Amino acid sequence: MKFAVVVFPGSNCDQDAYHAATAVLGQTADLVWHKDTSLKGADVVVLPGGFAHGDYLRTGAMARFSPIMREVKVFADRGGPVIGICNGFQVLLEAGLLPGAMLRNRGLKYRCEHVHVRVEHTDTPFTCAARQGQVLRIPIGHGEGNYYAPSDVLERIEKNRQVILRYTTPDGRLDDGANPNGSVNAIAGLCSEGRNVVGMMPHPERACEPLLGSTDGLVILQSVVQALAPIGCEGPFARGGGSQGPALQTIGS
Amino acid sequence: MIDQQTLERHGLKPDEYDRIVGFLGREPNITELGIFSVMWSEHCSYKSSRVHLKTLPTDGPQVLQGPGENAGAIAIGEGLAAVFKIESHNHPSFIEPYQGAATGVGGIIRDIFTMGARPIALLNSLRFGSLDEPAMRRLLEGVVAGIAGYGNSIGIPTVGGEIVFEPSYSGNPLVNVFCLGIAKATDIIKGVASGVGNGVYYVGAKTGRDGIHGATMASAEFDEKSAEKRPAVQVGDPFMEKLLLEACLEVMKTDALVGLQDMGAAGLTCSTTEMGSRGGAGVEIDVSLVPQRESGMTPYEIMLSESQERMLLVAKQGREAEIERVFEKWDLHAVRIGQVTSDGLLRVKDKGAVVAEIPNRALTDEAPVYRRPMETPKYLAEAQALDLASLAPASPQLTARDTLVALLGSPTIASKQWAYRQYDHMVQTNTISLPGMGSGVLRIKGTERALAMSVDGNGRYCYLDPRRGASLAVAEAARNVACAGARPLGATNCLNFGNPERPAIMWQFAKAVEGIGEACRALGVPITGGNVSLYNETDGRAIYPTPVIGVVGILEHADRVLERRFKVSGDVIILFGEGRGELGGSEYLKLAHGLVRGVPPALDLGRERALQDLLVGLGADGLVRSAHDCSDGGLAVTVAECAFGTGGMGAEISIEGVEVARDPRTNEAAALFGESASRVVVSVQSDRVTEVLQRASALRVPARVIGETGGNRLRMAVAGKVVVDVSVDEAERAWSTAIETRFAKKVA
Amino acid sequence: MRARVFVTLKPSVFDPQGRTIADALQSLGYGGVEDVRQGKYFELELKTSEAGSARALAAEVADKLLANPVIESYRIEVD
Amino acid sequence: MRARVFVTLKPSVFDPQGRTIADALQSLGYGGVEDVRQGKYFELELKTSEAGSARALAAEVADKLLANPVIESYRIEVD
Ligand SMILES: Nc1ncnc2c1ncn2[C@@H]1O[C@H](COP(=O)(O)OP(=O)(O)O)[C@@H](O)[C@H]1O
Ligand SMILES: [Mg+2]
Repeated sequence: MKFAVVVFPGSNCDQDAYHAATAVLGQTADLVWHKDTSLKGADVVVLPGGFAHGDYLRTGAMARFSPIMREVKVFADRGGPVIGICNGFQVLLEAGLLPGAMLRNRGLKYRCEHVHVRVEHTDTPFTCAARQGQVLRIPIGHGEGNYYAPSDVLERIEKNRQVILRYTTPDGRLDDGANPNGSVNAIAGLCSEGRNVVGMMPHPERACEPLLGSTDGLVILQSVVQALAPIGCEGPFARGGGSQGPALQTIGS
Repeated sequence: MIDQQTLERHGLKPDEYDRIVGFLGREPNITELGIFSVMWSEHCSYKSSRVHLKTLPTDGPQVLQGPGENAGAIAIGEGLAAVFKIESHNHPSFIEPYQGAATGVGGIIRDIFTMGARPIALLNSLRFGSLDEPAMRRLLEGVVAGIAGYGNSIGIPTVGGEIVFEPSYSGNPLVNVFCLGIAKATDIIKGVASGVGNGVYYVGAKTGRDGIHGATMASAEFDEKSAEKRPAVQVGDPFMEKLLLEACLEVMKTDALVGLQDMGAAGLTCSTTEMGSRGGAGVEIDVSLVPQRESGMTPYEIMLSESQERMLLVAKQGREAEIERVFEKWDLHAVRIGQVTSDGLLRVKDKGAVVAEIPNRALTDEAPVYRRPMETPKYLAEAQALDLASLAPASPQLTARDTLVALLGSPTIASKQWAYRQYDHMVQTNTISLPGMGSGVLRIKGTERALAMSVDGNGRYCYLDPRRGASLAVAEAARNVACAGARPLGATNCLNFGNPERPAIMWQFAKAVEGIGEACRALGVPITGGNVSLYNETDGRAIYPTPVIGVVGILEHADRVLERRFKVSGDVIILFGEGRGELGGSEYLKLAHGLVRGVPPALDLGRERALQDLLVGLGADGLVRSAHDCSDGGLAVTVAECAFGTGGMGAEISIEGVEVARDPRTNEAAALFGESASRVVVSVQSDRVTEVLQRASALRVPARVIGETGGNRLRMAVAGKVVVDVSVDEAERAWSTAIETRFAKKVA
Repeated sequence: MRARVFVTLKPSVFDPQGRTIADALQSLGYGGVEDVRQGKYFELELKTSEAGSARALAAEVADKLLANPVIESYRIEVD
Repeated sequence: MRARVFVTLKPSVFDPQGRTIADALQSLGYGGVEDVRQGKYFELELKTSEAGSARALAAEVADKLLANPVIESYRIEVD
């Protein structure tokens, strides 16, 4: 299968995503320039981390106007798997492919460190290889990952089980101290209503090889490989597919 | 006519002016004077330091590029080169901490990719006054945010560094930044202009009036009046630099390029003359073609502007379109502003009319060189006198245990996580030893190898003995690299000193360079480049002489990398090297007695080399599980640090006493906190101990078993008596929260 | 002519920057400052010299790019 | 009462953010926008109900915390 890694001016994790897709997962991948108008037949789209357009104005704000984003939207509307990592997540929010917005981290400082996130739902193409409730140790690196959505939107995404990753303690408990940026409901990752578009602040591509200190990110990328394999994931990520087990309790408001 | 006042404003001496007239055969006009003043400034000409720098060892089979280019390069195997350099941005960071530090990062990154290398790592070495001063907290906060803001955005991980707090830097902080990149050895690009008629191109940000006279400012002492120069602050644009970085690396693949150089200090002036002089050619440009951000700029201003994120390049004739196309792709516009000539002159035109014409050589090779007078500083004899025998005992309340906890909680020794958590240290997915674990270590994708790098310096040692202090800095940086299991291969240096026109400062400088040279020779790490920052003084008070050394080394097998943390409970702790209870210039003496005195620890370079060889061999063969060198705070601090980040795994050690003082508690302290050099603590699986000790003895490195890992306490006995017994938790809390706590108490 | 655009977080949205500044002011002894909200301020240099079309252009640009309607609102002044 | 503080880069200081936004607007077809400068905007909620002292307090706070005098200048409005 083929990954398309979109390169915006200012992207800086594009090569990392490319490396993970090819050298680690053994798949093929294309780097697709933001001015391109074709995804070149890719099966999965990655919007990588970085500082598209310097993140000047607002993170992800200018990237949504890039010509390639029209293609990404069409691809997503057809149900194709799209993942935005860190800055890519911010771009998806600004482009309206995912609900909500990012604020500055509480504490206002950029934070780079390993955090723990709990997998909330496995019926997405990027979590289907994980166990529900599984805790992953993955690095973050961002200054604006403080997820926000108005309360009605928040209610809706929780009800739709769109929150797929939450910051927790190493043993999977919600705890304010384990939330590195102040995100509402400890949200670290989110999927679209159709479940095929996913955004997450932690960097799975930074946790794919033993040398890098954690391989917990691999399950995210392997999920999509499995999801698209002829047999697919167990319990495929069918749209609106029923959940395995009850939705986890929400916190805060 | 150039009057006296104008000369002074340009920092030129009357005899220097006479030389200018001699070169030109006439009086210079104001534009020419400006060009001479920046090129002959200390910052660009190295006029005070050159005679000394020449004595540094720069050769070795591994050296691909020594000093003189934008950065140095060493061969690291498999046809690859590591391109690296360190630079200071001290004065700008003092004036505007965020932008000063940010543009410092931007500048050193340009030096690396200019050589055709992709930058893969940043380190920084910072010095501030006491963290108890609110002004210093603001400075630290701004500098760290600036480094983060620039490095994170451009996507180069900051993988290590050091931060030291010392009152001597209170009026003059140091911000030194190191960058390393990787290139194919055959692809290294140089900053030359050659080939008569080849086009000279300008690319990047537009030129504004920022930073005019930055170079001369970095060459003059601070005083009340420097506030007036403040509008000269440059603002960094990491996004522009990211575009430049990608575009330049892409352009280099076209083979349509003759040479490339960034515009750093002295901007267009320095880049045109240096490129011309390296290529033995002349360069002619027309300033009216230079993209400008502000209206009404004079040729003088355009030539001297230090606007950031700009590059100058020379294209092969007939291949210009290829280069222009790549830049267009990145929304950058390469503009032809002139061409290479055969006459060896820098000729500046404004809409066709010549406004300056100067022989390149007069600006570069023929710039003044001074052998400035030197004299032993007056403070030295008294400062070196440390009579431990009659040293009054420290306050009786201060037990060895409490001293250890206090040392761990002193900002210079404490964890720097507060800072490096703000740096993206993992982007590019190469970082295999994170900041805080020792050297920064990065695997090289596509090979089995990894690079380790460390920057170190100890201003207090150099104040007490610049020669030995500088040797110790080289030794420490190389030792840190060896502690990762990497073989040290090359070094770069940043020499931060006071006003060289004062003989005592010049003496410090000369001695330090001698010390660096001696250590680099002995340890096999040639100097491939560096930077000199003089005039680090405020109101006549100089900083401690502070050479900062960056060392780069190679690991054959990335997966054999070592870090400081103990790994397994029950492992045997071995100490390499000997503690002699040396307290001169130590953290202990400062903390417990308020003294900066004595002579720094002795250094036997032969032994140091053997120790490093030993470590590299042990690492390669997987015989040790962790390694950490003894530096600030001595053995006790080192062992404690080995226990931190392990989830509370403790250690029990027992060491011999030393007899250096009359007071028994001072002797205890000397054994625990003395800073004798060439020592490393390793942890070893018990069935490997014999082999490790044999290897050490074969290389004549003193080695002895001092204890065992395990439990959840740090227990340390001196001469059979347990004098430290503290839970790892308590010690680790003091160490890991020290800096944050000082900010929490802060009033902004 | 020049248009000025003020972008502020909607009142319901928590403002981490404003909060931090307010806290810092408290600890500096500025009890007289009860709350701080931080926003962005843009000066647009426009080709048009007609106030109505300047305002319309600024509004379009603000809608499209300068403000994120999920969290922000804006106000325009022209002169 | 409320004070509003506008912090802008001094005219001589380069504003990369404003420049990048202006470029983005150009490429989005807004040729009518010639230049953009980005600044900060603060709303201070003050205890005082007297305009003079409100302005004085806001100025003090701006000097101390909101603006960086090396590269920025500010303007205050109270109402
Ligand atoms: N400014 C900094 N940026 C990044 N890492 C830092 C910084 N300062 C210190 N560190 C990291 O903290 C650790 C301890 O630094 P230091 O006390 O200088 O160690 P050492 O004594 O081994 O030289 C090292 O791993 C170093 O890289
Ligand atoms: Mg050090």
